[in-house]
Amino acid sequence: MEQLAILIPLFPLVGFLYITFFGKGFSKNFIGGLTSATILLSFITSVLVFTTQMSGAHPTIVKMFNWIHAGNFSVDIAFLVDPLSSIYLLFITGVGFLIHLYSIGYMHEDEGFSRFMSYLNLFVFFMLILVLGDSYVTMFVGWEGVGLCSFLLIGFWYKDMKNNDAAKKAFIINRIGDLGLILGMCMLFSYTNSLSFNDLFITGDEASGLPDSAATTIGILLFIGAMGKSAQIPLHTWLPDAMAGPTPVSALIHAATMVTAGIYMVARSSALFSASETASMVITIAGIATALLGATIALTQNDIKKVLAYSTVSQLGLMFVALGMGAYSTAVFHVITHAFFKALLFLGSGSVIHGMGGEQDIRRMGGLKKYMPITHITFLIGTIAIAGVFPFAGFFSKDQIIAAAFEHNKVVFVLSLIVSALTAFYMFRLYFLTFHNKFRGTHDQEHHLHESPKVMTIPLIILAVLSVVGGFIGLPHAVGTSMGMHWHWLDHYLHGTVEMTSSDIHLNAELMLMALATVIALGGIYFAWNKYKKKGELALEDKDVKESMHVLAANKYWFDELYESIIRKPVDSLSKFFGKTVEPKIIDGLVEGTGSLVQNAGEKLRLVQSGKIFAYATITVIGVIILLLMI
Amino acid sequence: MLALLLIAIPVLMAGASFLLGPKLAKPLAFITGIAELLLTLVCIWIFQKGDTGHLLQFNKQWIGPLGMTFNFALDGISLVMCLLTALVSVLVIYSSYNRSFRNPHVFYGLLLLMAGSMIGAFTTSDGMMFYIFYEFALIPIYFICLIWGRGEQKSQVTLKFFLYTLFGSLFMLVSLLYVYRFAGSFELSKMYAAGQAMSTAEQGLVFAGFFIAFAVKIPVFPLHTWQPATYDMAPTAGTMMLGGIMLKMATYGIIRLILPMVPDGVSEYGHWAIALCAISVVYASMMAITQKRYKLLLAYSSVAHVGLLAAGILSNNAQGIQGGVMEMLSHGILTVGLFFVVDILESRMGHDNIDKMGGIREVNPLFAFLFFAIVMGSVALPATSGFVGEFLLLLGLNQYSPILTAVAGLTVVLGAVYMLRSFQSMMLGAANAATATFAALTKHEKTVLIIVVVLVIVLGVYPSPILELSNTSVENLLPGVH
Amino acid sequence: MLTNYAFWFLSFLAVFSALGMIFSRNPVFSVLSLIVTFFSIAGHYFLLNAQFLAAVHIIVYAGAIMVLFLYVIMMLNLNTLEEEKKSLFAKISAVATAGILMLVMVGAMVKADEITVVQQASNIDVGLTKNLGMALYNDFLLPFELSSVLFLGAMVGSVYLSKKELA
Amino acid sequence: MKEILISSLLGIVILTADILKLRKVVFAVVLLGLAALAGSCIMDWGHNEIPFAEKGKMLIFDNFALAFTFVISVVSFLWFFMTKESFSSNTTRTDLYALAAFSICGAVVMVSYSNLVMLFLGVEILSIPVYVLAASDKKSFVSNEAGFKYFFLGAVASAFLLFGIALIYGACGSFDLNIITEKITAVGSMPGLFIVGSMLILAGFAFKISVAPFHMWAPDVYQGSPTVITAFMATIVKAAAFGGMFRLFSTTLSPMLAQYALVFALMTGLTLIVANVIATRQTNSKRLLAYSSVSHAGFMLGAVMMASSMHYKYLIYYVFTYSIASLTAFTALNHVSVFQGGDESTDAFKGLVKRNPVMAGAVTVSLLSMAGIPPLSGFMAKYFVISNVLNGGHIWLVIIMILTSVVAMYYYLKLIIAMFTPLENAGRIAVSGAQKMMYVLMTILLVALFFGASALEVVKW
Amino acid sequence: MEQELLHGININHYLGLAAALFSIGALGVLFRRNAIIMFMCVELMLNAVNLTLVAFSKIWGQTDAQVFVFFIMVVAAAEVAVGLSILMMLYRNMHTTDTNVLNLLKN
Repeated sequence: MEQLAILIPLFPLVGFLYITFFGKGFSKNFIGGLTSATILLSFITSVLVFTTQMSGAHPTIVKMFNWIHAGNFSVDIAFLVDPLSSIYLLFITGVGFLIHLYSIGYMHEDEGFSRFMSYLNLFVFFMLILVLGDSYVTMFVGWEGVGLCSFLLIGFWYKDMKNNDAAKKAFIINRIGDLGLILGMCMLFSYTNSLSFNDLFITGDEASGLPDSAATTIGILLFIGAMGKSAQIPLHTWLPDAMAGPTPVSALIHAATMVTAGIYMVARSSALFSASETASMVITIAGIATALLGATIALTQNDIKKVLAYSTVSQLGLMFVALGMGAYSTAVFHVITHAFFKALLFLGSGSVIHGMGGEQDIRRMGGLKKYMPITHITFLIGTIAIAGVFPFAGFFSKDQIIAAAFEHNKVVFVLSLIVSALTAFYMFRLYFLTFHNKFRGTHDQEHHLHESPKVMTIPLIILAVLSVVGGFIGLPHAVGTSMGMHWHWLDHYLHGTVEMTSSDIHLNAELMLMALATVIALGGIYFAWNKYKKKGELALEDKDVKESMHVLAANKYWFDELYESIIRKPVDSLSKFFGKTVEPKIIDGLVEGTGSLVQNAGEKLRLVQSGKIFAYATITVIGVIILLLMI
Repeated sequence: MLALLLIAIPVLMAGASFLLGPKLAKPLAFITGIAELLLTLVCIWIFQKGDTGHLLQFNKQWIGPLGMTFNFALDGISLVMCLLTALVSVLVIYSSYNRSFRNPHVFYGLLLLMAGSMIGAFTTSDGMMFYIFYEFALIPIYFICLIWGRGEQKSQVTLKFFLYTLFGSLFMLVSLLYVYRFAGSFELSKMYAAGQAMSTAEQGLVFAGFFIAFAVKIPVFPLHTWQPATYDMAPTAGTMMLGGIMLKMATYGIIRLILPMVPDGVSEYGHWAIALCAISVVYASMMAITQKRYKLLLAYSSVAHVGLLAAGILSNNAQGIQGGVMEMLSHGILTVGLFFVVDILESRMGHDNIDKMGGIREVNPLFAFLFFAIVMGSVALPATSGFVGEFLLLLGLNQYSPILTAVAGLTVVLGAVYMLRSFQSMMLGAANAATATFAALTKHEKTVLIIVVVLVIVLGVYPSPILELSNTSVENLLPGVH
Repeated sequence: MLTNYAFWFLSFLAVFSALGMIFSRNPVFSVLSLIVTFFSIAGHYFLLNAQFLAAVHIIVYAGAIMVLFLYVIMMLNLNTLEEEKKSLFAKISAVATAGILMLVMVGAMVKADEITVVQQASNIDVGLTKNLGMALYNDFLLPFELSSVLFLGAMVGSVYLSKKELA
Repeated sequence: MKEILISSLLGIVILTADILKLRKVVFAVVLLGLAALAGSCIMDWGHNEIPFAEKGKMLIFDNFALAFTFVISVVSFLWFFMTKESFSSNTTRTDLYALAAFSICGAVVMVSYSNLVMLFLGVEILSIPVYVLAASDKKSFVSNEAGFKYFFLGAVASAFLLFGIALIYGACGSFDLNIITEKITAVGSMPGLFIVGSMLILAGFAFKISVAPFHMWAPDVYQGSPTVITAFMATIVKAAAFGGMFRLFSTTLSPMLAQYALVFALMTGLTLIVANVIATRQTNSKRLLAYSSVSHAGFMLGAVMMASSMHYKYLIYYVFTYSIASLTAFTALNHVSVFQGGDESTDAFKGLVKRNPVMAGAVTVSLLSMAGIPPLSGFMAKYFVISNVLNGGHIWLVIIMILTSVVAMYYYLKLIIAMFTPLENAGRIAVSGAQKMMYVLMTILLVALFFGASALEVVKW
Repeated sequence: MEQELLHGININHYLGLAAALFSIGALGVLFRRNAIIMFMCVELMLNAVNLTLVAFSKIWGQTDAQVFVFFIMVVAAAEVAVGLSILMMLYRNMHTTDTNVLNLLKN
């Protein structure tokens, strides 16, 4: 049954190739249907594979062929089917299918429709490779592949240079991370002589034998890779810009799947990371900083997608906090629930944008709930889920992270509570500004407002349902027992795949924490309600930004400007300096100088050849004299 | 015997081309290239059957007292290089098929002569013969540049190119002669033994001589200044030959001559060379970033890539060397692809100024797609041939020095910067007046680009035939390496 | 003893007349000085028992070669005082170079004076015409014949250079 | 014996033919004579014949002499083809042919002498006709000047050579090389006079082969002489001078060579540097080739320096390949300058590839060969020398050789570039003729590449 | 072994004299610009060699050296013939025997 795993990425690949090479004459519906169908097939296969894993099958390696072999280095194109990869498969194909479906409606009018769908297929293919790969190298294929697709899709509307710049930025920042990942792989190889997960973590345990310093170095290098992909400080700046792509792309790539690849990778390498305190600490710090940063910036954004983007950054930060705490399965749990509600939110926002005719500024929205009821409801569900209100999906996963933080580090715990409060606040700010009060857009826009077609709303509904119930795969102990359900099912499922830290938190404490989290979330919601619904305040105009924190946040902490001035400009001016001075004047100057030195010497020496006989005779005689003197 | 045939076919056909005149030149060259390719494949087939004996070798005493032998042998590494030469030659010949220029029979004759001489360098197992072929390959390309090159400065540029590379390779001659004094023969196996028996300091000197020679040809910072101007000035086919095959003689030379002959010298002094290569990577990447013209950008990008290539090989381990072999092949194919793109751009736009283009993707999506695929190969995206090579190189280099790996690895980032920046500004955005009329690809252009793209992807996904071919030979050549 | 004085006398005569040849402004005087030098060298030949050679020397050098020189000088009408243009530096360097040459040659030869191989008692008859003739027509037959080629070459050359082009 | 008879009679036969008004057959006679000379070299191979042995051992036609004679006769054979179109006037032609033939006779003597008397006579027989030849363009001031400079400085150099011979005689009491060698070996060490004499002989030879600092005349004379004569001087005269020098320094003077190898090395290095560096600034192609010739003399002096350990066949190979290459270059230069109205500048070669592709091709091959680009024969030649010098342990000299050959490449390329540069004004005339000659020379160069080096193995030296 | 050639005069005296004459010849070559005088100086140099040879001939008691002197004379005569005709030709073209004018070929 595991052999079927081969088929899972194959379907979308076939879809991509078919559309790319033969898709010219087909109707949009056919193309949409075909591409979605491939993902559906993958989903079904994934379910089959998943069931075998759920029923306790051993991790299996499905080898296709030997890929790279050099000396003692050998890598196969092979898939590793184990609990971690199979659960990833499930939600990638699941969410992927829904977003494909949604895209049929969303992109229907776009002239690049078939290109879009084929790119999406290609993306899914690479994402599946990423999670299925049985070694770091194979994973890296998917890793860079999704980066490529991200590049293609962010810059999907290539005629606008802004989009292209965003795409380029995403690719290059990802590459910085990839360099870290490559170096990490190289280091890992030089210590363990293998890069396959099987040797390192599963049947062998090469990774755990690493010396502490090596584990730290490798861990940090690998984490740099994760930073790039999962938009952690300081490599996070590309993600908000990536919103330049079509909304389904933001939903699929920049919220649900690709950006969580970093979490996948760290979870996959959990044995390695748990061997190094330092690396874990770095992850925690980067994670909580990112979470705070994302949340504060999200407060000030007025672009519906940018808010969600920073929210994603913030949530990813929380996931890394979990990873840093050693709660790897918790991080995976949050990845899954986040995939549901963030996809839902993005698709919802897409629906809004669709309805608004491309408008993304929440200051021009308002009161949309009567025009778009389904979107409204599902968006509300998503918002509640991300805010972390019981019993929505986000509640459980976020609660587990907070619990882990509580257990390990009180500072992080407090900070994560703040993040959670901020999350509830800005999400509801978004919600209220969008759906409540009066419509603030132009008359023209109001006239055109409409609910999205079914092909878009159905995915919304499905995702809404998942956002409600998704949390049950990781019911906490306290709730699970009281409801007579599996508690911590995910932890059990992933046991043996990722490192587990046994949680000895008391049931009462757990309940206390849950209550605390809920209160905080509700508090956030209340403030948002008070400010934006009741008082009807609007988002601040840029010129009104006065308070220092506000200034910082609204300007995204000047990260872009910082990079511009400490990296891009120096690199550019150094390049210019090389190009204008070093190359022509110094290096080539030396070369040319040698040439002209010889020529000048020639010019001087030829004067000796004066053409005068007596001079020639003199030199001849002097030559004889020298010869005789040498005796 | 077949090795000799591999050399003889292009050389003899070059002569035939000179004699038969311009009418038959193109088909003749193309057929020769194909024949060469087929013969190489036959050799590979024989090699994989396990026959390394008389069919693939040719030994003859030549100038006995002075130690020259007329020895040729095909092992895995040689075969990969022959494959590269044949493949790139065919692509070069085919890609210039529809371009018209003066005296095609001379042009193709020189091209074939060059290919033959490079095959010679790749197949010989005699140090002096290697040197001879290595040097001789300069002559045809020199004339290709001189006669069919472009620009006001061409004679100065060709002069510099020729003198510079000549200057470098003479150091190799000194090193060869130095080792020869101890070996009493130029046969490589004897030279290996003699070289290894020398003291470390001597080995270091010999290493320095070889390295200077190869560093000029590769080229490695700071000996690279001839290269961009030459690539720019040479006709497209010449640039492809230069970048695609010719510099591989130097990297091949590192594998064939330096590593087995002076292993102690390399391990003692290699870090200098590798550091230069690493600097070369970063420096050339930076230079590429500032370039305004695409051809120059590619020239510098080539410097960066081969810098990594040389560094990886010099790290003297199986991954580095195998990665080097793979990267040589990949870089050859990509070079053809990229410079052919330049050719297409120049033929339509009349220039290759990056800033003056834009929006070509809109006008000609197919071209943009193929171009993009080649660019991705060039930035070593996984599942392209570039990745396999570069990854192995970094893997190998890392075992030598993680710090230098980090420096050289910057190519991953910087490569993306300049390749994407230029691609974006040429292809994307809205079409302007100049690019709006960008003509569709001809069938022939399409074919070349598609072949390149397919090769890049196939080799990226399934490189094992190449790697397996060179694997045993690397182990035979360097018994200490694993 | 007489020969001793003769040696010194002839030597000084040779050197002074040689110097006179160089430094005289008038070419004809130079030629005459050189002839004096040749005569004194011929005197040395006599002292060294090379009588035949001395005679030939006077006939060839003083009689033929120098006459040829004189003939050319007369024909070209060069017997006027001619100011040669040369810088002081050129003069000094010429004198210095030649002086150093002499010092070095003398020094080198004096340093290397010992002639290690002791020869048989010197043969006074060496310089006789008969002995010279025997040597010339036996051992040195081939160079003797070949010098005809040399003369022929020189002759053809001189004629070639001197004759007027017909066309 | 045949060799010396043929070579000495050749000039006389030419003169006789001239007297008998048989001018039309002169050319054929010359070629026949040279072919006979070459043939007799092959026939006598290995005989070590001493002509007129009973009348004093003045010459010996051992393999060394025969090989050099063979090379000289082959090069002369080709050289006479070059003259065919240049010596226009019939009256002067036979004179010049006769002079060249006498000179060749001197060359034969110079490579086969076994007595210092013959060496001196050989040098003079070789040189005196060449003085005349250099001045043979009587109306041309430069030719006059060249002739006078060559003659005058040559005479001074002869005086040094003579003084050297005299001192060696004084030290050893004989002119016969074998006897001198015996005496020196008997004594065990070199007498002082012998050393001084050797040095002076070295100076005399250095002048003839034009190595620094005795090379000063060469560029002027080469430039001023008619191109055909320059070719003669650069090839045949030089070959003979090197033959004579190698013969002397590999046998009789080898103890001196062993002791003063540094002197040779310094001269070699100085020659290479001076000649190549000055050549970079030349615009007159003839003068450029003259400097190139000087630099090659430096290389060949490197071979002479290794005379005691190096087989002479490598020097012969060098002389031969260099001579053929120079002959090609000078022939082309001759044609080009004729068609350009006497313009000898490098610009005169512009566009030659269009105007006469065969010639351009041949000149390119010859220049690349002279530059020592593998696998052309010039490379092999230089390689033999370099590897021998390296074996002698003179690494610094090897490095100079190598660096200067890069410099040399520069000026050869200047000529090549000129040939391949298209002409701006279409007014220039096509350069016709000499096609066959060019084909022949190019073929020889290429054949030397493939078989020449092997011939060094095959022939029993 | 010093052997007196004459009373109180040994080979060194002759060598010294020859060197002196040779050097004076060289001096003339370097010092004078008149082609004919320079030419005569070369003759003087040859004569210095002749003197040496004759002295050596006396020492060794052999005729060889004296025969060689004949050949030197032969060569000198031939050289003079050729040299003077070159000189005449030069004079015909340039109307001077001053070698300073010979300066067309240089550098």
